[in-house]
Amino acid sequence: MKFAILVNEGPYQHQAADTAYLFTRSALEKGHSIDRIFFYHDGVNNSSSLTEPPQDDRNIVERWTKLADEHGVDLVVCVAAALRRGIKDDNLAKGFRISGLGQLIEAGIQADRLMVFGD
Amino acid sequence: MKFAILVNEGPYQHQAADTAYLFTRSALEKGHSIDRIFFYHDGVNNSSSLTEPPQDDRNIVERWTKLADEHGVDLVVCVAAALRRGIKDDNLAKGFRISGLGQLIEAGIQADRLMVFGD
Amino acid sequence: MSDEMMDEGGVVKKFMYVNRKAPHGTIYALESLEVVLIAAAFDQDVSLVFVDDGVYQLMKEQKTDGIEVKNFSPTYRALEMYDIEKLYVEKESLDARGLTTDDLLVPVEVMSAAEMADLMAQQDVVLSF
Amino acid sequence: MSDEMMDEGGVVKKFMYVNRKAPHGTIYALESLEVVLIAAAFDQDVSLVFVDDGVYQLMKEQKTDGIEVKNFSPTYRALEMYDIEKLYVEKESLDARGLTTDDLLVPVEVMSAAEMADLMAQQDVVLSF
Amino acid sequence: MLHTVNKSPFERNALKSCLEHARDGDVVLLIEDGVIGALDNTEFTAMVKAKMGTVKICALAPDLEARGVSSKALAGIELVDFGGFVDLAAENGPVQAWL
Amino acid sequence: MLHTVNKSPFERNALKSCLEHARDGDVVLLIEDGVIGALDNTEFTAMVKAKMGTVKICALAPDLEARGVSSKALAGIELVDFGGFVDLAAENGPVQAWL
Repeated sequence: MKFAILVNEGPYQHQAADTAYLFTRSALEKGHSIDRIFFYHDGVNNSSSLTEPPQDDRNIVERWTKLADEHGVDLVVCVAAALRRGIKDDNLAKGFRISGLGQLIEAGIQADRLMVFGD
Repeated sequence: MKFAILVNEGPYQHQAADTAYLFTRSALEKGHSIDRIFFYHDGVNNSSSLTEPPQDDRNIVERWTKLADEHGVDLVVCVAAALRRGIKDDNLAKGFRISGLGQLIEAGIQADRLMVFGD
Repeated sequence: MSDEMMDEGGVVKKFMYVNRKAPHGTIYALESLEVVLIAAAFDQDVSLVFVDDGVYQLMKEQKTDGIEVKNFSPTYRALEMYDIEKLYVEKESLDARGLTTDDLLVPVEVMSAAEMADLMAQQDVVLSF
Repeated sequence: MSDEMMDEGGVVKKFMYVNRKAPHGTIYALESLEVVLIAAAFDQDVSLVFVDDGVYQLMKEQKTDGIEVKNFSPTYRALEMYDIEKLYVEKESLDARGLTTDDLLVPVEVMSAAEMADLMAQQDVVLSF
Repeated sequence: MLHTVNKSPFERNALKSCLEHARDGDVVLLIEDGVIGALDNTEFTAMVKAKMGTVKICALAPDLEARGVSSKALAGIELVDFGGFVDLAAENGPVQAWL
Repeated sequence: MLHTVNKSPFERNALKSCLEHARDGDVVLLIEDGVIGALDNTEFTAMVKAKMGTVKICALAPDLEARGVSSKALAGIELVDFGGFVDLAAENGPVQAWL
C-alpha cells in the first residue's frame, strides 16, 4: 500500500516527528511504500542542517536524511512555511527539497492513505 | 518596575512571541524596564536571521532586533535549546546572544516580575 | 467523459479539511487556509469542516490590528471564487458556544455530529492541522 | 550572616517550577528539568510542583526504548543530590488519575489544591513551560 | 497574584485548573485564545461566573477583537489593553502563566 | 475508518471530540500522550468504556511503556506496536488525526 505522511511540528518540542519516523520505518519494513513525507507548519524545522542534539539523544534530522538516502523517500518542505521560519537552501539538510503546497495535495491524491502527525 | 520575560514558543506558529513583544513594548512605554528576554524551548527560533515572512505580515525577528537596538533589551537564546533546534551564531539575528540557562535564573532573581509566554 | 470521478487524466478524491482550533492563537487556521487555496487548483472534491473551536475561525468582525497580525478572515469569503463551496459547521459546536450562523461571515451548511461523522467516513483524505 | 534570605552577596528568592504536562509527548518536562538542575547552582529556594498531567512525569518504570527517546525520569531521583528537596504533588491530580504516591519514583509531599494555591501565592518567581 | 490563561476552555484544561487554584482577591487575565473563556452563553460561562465574586476576571481586549467576539464578553469581566496587562502584572505579583 | 488521538483527555478535548464522531465499527488508536486515555481508574475511564462496545479502542504499547503506565491499561484495549499501527492504517481508511 502507498502511504504519504504529513508532519506538522518541529523536532524535539513535540513527539510528532518521532512518531512519524517510527511509523514510516515500520511501514517500509512491512513492504509498504512511502511516496512522500511533507513537512508543514513548524514541521519544516525537521529539515534544518544546523541542529546538534546532545550526544545521548536521537538525531531527528539525520534520521530523515538516512531514510531518504536508503529508501528514496521524497522529503518535501513547504516553501511558504519554511520562509516564515528561516529554513532555506542555506540550512537545508541533505535529502530534503523545498517545494510548494501542491506537493502535499499531489501526495494525497496518489497515496492510498495520508497520515497526519502533529500537536 | 523591572520585568524579565520568558518566551517558550517559536515565531508565527503560536501567538506567544507576539504577546510577549506587545507586552514588552507597552511596559517600556510605561517607563518600566525590561532587563532581559530569555528564549527557551522552540522560543529560540525567534532568533533565526533566515526568516522571511510574507510582505503583508509582521516580521517577528526584526521586531526583536529593533527592540534590542532602541531600548538595549538583552535578548538571550538558550544554548542547549538552540543547538537542538539548529540556531547557531551562523543564523543568529542581530541583537541576540546565545548563552546558558543561568541567564534565565539570574533574570528571575534580578527582576521584580518574570512573565512567561508559551503554548 | 460523463464521469464526474475523472478530470483530465486524473482521479478526483474527496479531501476534507478539519478545522478544530480557534484562529490567531496558533497559525493552524491560517496555514490550513493556504493549503485549501492551493488545493482548489487540483479539481478535487474539497470539503471544509468547522468543529469545536474551529467555528471561531468564521466569526464576523475579526479585527486584528490590536494584536498586529494579519486578518485572514476575509479569505473565507473568497473561497467561493475558488469553487470551494462545501463549508460545514457542526451544530453541537455552535450550540456549546452560544453561536448561530448569524455570527458567521460566510454561508455554511450546519450539520449534526452524527452527520459530520458520516461525512468524515466518506472521505479519501482527511487533513487536520 | 544569620539571615537565611541571603547567600554570598545575593538575594534568595522563592522559585517555583510548575509541571502540568505529561512527559515525552512534548519536550517541556525534559527541558524544565534542565532548568531546575541549573537553578540548583544559584542557591535559591526551589520548589517543584506536579499538577494535572504533570504527575505522570514521576511515574516509576518509564521505558522509552520503544519510542527511541531519552529516558530522563531517573534524573528526578538525582535531584536530592542537588539539594532540591521540595517536590509537591497535588492530591486532586493523583485522585483524578487513580494514582497514589506508590506509583511515583521519588518521595514527594502530597498537598491539596488549596494548599498548592497558597504555596503558589508565596512565590517570587513562577516558571511554567 | 496574577494568573494568565492563554487557551480556550473548550480545548484545554488550563482555565479550569487555574480557577481551581485562584485564591480570593487574585486576578485572572484571559489572553490569546484564552479570551474564549470570557464569553457569555457558552458551556463554560457558569464556571467563570461562579468565580467572579471572589476573583477578578479580566480579558485582553485586542484578543477579543481579533476573534470577533468583543460584543459577547460576559458582563463583569474587565477589559484591558496591553498597557492594562502591564499594570496588572506590576500590581499583582507573582505572575503565573497557566500554559 | 481509523482515528488517532495523541493528547491526554485531561489536557485537551481531542479524545472526547473523537469519540463523539467515531461510528460503529471504527477504530480509535491512542498514541503519544493520548495513551493516558487508555488507562483504568481515571476520570475518563467511563467515557472510554462506554464506547468500547461499538468502537475498537487500541493504544500504542511503546507510548504506554514510555510513560510507565503499561500495567494500568484498561482491559479490552488492544495494544499494538508500530507495526500494528501500520496495519490498522492499512486496513481502516480513511485516517483522521484528532490534533
